[in-house]
Amino acid sequence: MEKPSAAELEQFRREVAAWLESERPEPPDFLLPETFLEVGTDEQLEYLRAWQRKVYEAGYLGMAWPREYGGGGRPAVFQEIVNQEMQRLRVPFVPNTIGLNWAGPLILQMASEEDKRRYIPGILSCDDIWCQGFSEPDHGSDLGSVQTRAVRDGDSYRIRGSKIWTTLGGHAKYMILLARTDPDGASKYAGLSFFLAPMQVPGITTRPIRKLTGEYGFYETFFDDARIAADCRLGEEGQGWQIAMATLAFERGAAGGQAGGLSSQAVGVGDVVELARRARRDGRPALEDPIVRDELVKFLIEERADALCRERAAIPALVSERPAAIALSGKLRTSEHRRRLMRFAQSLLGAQAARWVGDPGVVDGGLWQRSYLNTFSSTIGGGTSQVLANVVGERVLGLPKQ
Amino acid sequence: MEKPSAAELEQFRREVAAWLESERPEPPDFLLPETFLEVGTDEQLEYLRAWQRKVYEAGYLGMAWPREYGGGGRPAVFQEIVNQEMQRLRVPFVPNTIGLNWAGPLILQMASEEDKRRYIPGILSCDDIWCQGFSEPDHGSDLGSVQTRAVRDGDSYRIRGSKIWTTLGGHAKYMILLARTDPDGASKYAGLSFFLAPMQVPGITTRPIRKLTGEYGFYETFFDDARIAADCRLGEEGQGWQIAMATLAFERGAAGGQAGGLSSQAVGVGDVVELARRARRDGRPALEDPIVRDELVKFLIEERADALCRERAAIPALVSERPAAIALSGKLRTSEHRRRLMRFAQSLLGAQAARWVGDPGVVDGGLWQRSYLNTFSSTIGGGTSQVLANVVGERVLGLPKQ
Amino acid sequence: MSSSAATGRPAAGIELSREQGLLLEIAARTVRERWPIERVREHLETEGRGEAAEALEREIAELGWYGIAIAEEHGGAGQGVADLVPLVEPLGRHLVGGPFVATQIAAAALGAAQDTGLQAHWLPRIAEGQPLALALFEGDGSWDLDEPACALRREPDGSLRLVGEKQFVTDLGSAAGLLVSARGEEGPALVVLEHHQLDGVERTPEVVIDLTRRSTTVRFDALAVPGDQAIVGAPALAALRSAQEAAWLLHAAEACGGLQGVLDVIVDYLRSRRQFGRTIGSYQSLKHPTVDLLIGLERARSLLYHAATVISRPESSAAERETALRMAKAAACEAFADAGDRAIQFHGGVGFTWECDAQLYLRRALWLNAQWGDPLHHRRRLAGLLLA
Amino acid sequence: MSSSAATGRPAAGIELSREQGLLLEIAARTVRERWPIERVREHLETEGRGEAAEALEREIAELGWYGIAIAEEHGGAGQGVADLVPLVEPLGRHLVGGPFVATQIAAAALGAAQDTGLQAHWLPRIAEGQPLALALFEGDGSWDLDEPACALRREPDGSLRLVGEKQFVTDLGSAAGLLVSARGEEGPALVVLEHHQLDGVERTPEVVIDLTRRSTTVRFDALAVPGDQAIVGAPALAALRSAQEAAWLLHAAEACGGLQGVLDVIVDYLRSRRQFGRTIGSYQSLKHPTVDLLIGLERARSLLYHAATVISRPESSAAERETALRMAKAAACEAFADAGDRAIQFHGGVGFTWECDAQLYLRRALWLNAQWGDPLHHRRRLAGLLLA
Repeated sequence: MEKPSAAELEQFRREVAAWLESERPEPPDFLLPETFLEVGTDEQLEYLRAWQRKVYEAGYLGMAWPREYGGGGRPAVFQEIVNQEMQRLRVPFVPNTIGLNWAGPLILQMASEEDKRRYIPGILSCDDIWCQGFSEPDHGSDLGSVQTRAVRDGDSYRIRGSKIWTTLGGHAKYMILLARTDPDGASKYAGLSFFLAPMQVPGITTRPIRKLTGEYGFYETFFDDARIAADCRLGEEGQGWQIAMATLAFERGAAGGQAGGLSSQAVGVGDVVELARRARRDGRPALEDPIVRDELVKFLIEERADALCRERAAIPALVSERPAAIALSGKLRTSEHRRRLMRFAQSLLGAQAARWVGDPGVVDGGLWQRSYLNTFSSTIGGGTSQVLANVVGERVLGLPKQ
Repeated sequence: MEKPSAAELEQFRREVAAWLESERPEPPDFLLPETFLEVGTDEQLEYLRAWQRKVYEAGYLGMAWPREYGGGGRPAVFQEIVNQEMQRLRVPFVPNTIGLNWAGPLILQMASEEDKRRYIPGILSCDDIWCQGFSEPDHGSDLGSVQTRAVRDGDSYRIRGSKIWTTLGGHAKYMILLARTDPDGASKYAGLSFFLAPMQVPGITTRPIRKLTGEYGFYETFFDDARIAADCRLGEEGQGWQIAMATLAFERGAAGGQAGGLSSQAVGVGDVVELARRARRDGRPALEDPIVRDELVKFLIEERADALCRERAAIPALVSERPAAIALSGKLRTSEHRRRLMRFAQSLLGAQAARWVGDPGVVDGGLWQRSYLNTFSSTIGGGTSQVLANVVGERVLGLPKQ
Repeated sequence: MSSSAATGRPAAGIELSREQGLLLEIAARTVRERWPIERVREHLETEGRGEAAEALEREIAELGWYGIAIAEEHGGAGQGVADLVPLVEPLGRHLVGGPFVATQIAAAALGAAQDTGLQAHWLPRIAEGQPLALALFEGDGSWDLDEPACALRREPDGSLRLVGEKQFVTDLGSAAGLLVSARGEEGPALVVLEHHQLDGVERTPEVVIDLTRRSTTVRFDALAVPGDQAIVGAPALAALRSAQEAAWLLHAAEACGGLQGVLDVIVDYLRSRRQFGRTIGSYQSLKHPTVDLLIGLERARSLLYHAATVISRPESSAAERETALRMAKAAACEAFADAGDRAIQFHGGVGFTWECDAQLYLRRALWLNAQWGDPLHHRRRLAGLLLA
Repeated sequence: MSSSAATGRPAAGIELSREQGLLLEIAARTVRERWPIERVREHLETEGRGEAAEALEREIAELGWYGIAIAEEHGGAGQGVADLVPLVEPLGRHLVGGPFVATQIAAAALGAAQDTGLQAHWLPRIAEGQPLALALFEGDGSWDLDEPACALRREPDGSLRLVGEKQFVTDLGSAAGLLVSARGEEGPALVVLEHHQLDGVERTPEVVIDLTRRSTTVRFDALAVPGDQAIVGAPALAALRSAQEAAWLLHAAEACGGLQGVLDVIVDYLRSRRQFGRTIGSYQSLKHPTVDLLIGLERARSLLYHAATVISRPESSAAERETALRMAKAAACEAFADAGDRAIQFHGGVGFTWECDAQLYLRRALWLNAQWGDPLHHRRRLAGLLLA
């Protein structure tokens, strides 16, 4: 493919921006989720699904995926521009993130031609929602301990066990599933296999998990001798661990090939500054309070530092001593930053912080209060901050395990 | 003894105050230590020793101790009033604290008549400085692990081993010494004995420990087959642990009978407020800065809370659920408060925080900078804050040991 | 040297009456038995108050709690508002969310209002257990009470009319009456409405972060107020000041109770949950922050009993009272919110679910922070008091 | 959405020149080998600079470091002040306390001063390794440079006289010259004195918290200054601004280096010391706060390289430069002081002794905090820049 010229890209950026500005959907009369992890109602999902379909049909999703499966077949830089503009213009996110950015690139990389044709178009159009079946109750993020069994039975597998924290599980048509095919494997990692599993088969049920906010978004998924075709397996038996790790690399953005699109519309420090401008405390705008100002500056410094850390990590000479420090501490840094930021943000509301989502007079629909409670999903999910501090201390600083 | 009337006490308080006001010594031309743990030079010690002698000769020290050993034989309330007035008027402290408040009450409680006559007068007059030999290198505050040996040899003991963090060790005439007489005791506590040991005997040497401030105050004490008379032993062989615990009860003020007098002249939040009034930051008094003010208020709240905790701990109905919480967390709370406070205080000096003790232009003789560094003696000594947090978590909250 | 020590002879900072000591014991047991967490959960799913909550209220009334701080001449026990602290702590600890605290604040206001008619009418009813609701706060979010926008207008014919909006009026449904602050002709005024007078008044249910609360926005559109239901001038100011003191104290007590409750939740979990082959309470990364929460609790409770002592002492100056009360409110609410936050985190995945009780305490903490001034607000006022 | 992302197309925040990459490696090795902690200890006990420090200075000069940021026409390598960052980091890491940083700040000032005579006189000498000292700060403790009290007076005969006191003049003894700020007739002025002109000037040694520093108070009692040694008007302002930018950047670099150094000290101890039968680094109460320090380091270094990038970019606005520089200085100094504090604590009893290196780093951190603005100062100015 020819490398597009700067002028061409600039022109494209203007086009995208104009399209997004004119086509962005009207704000709904309910509070939207901030990230794809938080889609809790049918109306939220349908609103976002319609938006994904519109973006895709305009040619702004999967732009770098092959044309034969519904992609755009263009250089990745075009999709990056779209992503940037979506972020900048703060349009809604697209909900099928697990399909677009985790399962999709994996399928394109290693699935059969038939599977690519079967799965990719529905991912892009949002007709087929995908979910992920990695975590299990009581094992958190230690994937080596997966207990869900997949037993070969002729040309099918029978699945027994359960998964937890299945985002969009109740809406999903497919799951990327990690299950144990050999309980006597040489190591706890060796007996795992990876499946592109249909969700609408007998024996698979889901139960919505009610979050601390009172809302939904996650599910428990139960497999009660559910039978799935053997060709749902991706890769060989026993390769599940490696494929799961490859999936996590897509999930964390450490490997490229994603379809693109926003997966969240999370607020940042700049939004909290704007809130401080509006919110009144003790009879004047919170932003005039020197203590509020000092806190905001601390958050701004941290936010910029974390953004810069991502850049620095890509320059080997500047991370030579501890190359993994920035990457391994990433979630710990940013999720704890976010939790403190949102706790602070809701406190700026003063007396009005007492309201909650659904109240007719609540500021910004209750975004701030809800967002604070939702921040715990990232300080807990994918390894708690406490576990991650161990990981960083041990792997980066070489401190002994306990 | 008849209980003194309120009027009598009020009259006494006025007398004491008048005496302290008129007799307080001129400030020296060197920086005084803040506590008896920090007496690092001969000139500091002699200045403070002269002050103790003067206070004693005026009848304001050991007021409740028996007359026959040099005490005042009066109700303890008189000494309490003296202590309060010394604190209020911020006169220098008296340096022989280990004798006055730890060894002295112990001797009065359990030593022989002869020992009382031998030791008590010199404690009060400050002719005989006392030190404490409990801690050892590598064992910190785990007194059960004391390794220093005391071997009976006719009518004497031969002492071998070493002690560390011996306050005033280089100046002391006597040491309260915990040593192991039976290395094969039933438990690590059972083989210990307690001695009132002379320091000026062959085989005992001391080495001053230079502190992080560059000053002195603590010593290492080495026993190289030093021979001390057998009647230096207090209590029976094997009772050392119990006697040491009784000593700690005097040290912590959990048991009464101390001779009294200030043992420190440490600054508090009120002093830092006054500093903020004087110190200029960005061209105006630090006290006008809302962020400085908010920090000061936080410190004031904590300081008051900790003072109130001491009172509340004495009211059983108000501590019924976790009776030990306040006492066991005491040093942790107050030492960490103090460390943060002094770190904040020196920061108020802004550019002038760069100076150090001995600089001709340093604010308040360098008190603030030095004090910050010295605060680590209490966040480390007598059990680090980290160890104490374990103790509180395990004994008060019932959390499991690791 | 500490500022309290600077006086040389510090007055005792904490004094406990015999009554308080006894009450603390009894109240703790009563609430613990009557309002276990299952009741709280049921209450969350109930529209309005629900039968269980009403039964608890009746029992509290029958125990005589409503009358403890009401003068004997009005049928009360003649104790002070400080004597309510041992009752409110367990209410907070067990997440009770009824009208008791607001009613006691109203009683404190009426008790200081010097209006013998209103006192004689209301205080005996309160002593019997009839609740009053409070309408003191407005849309501007100010926590000061002395400049309400809501107006008590005098019409040309001499009659009084109430105009304006009040927010965060809790438990209005069951209240026998409503205490409303308004701007009168000579500064702040208070109006005490009977429940039936609210019949035509616009009431909008609020959705609030503390799900145990039933809260309402009330809009007065020129409601006629008989003259003998209004308190104006200096008595109104005295009543508002008294309400504020009672509110700061009792909200500090509620927060201290909540802090104890959430600490219990944390400690129970840390002692029972196992991960990676160990009971998780053995990990210092959970143990040490929990000790910090305990320290926050001990400090806050000491400040609470101190505040109770100071406001019970006739010789306390206004500044001493305000200092002690604001410190107690600020410290208790800050520590409680910290504990609620940590409680969720320490429960891991479970903490993120609706079923985990940690979130109920965090919501309560955030609610209490937003009522009657949050820690930053109180510290700012303390700076003015202490750092002049 | 982050404020940087708000532009849609964020400019690269960190760019590294080939020279910087190479220098970082070389400089780190050179300083590590030449200035191990034993040298630092010897230096502490030495009056004045001492032979070892002079030898290190000579080596640094011979390596050409002094000329890196000096224009080629003046005998330098023609790089910018940003290219000094990789040199100053290891100097901070190994507690070097010599005249290099002050000299580079002086060079930045002179380079911006548009005085070709003074530039031609001084810049080649600096490029060769002759140090300059700075006399910019005064007893009022202000970190702003634009209102010195020290006066450059014009006498009736037209001659200039310098009157006033300057504090924290480091390494004056070995300096070839001294850059002094003063209040001239039209605002701030700068004077560059030759070493010999200081002969009759009153110099009082200071005792400073960072024991590796040799610092002096200098008092000018109407010192005669030839007109060609003074810079006045707009060029003086430009020079001061340039000095400030260089100082913020290089002090941030020194603090980042110090932070790395003290983190090394902590990690070494936590990996080797055993207590209660375990290597103490296995305790989460030490491990997790050490991870926090690492995070502070990673953030501070990212902000440092960002600041270096921003000031190297001609199109950066004044506000962008100031924002990036103040952020770097504030974050690095704050994190370094935190680390110094924790380093002492984590060493237990050993940490309280003179022999433990932790205290040397804490002292360095407190020194750097006090120079050129502490974190609170910078955050206040950032609030003005970012929260208008």
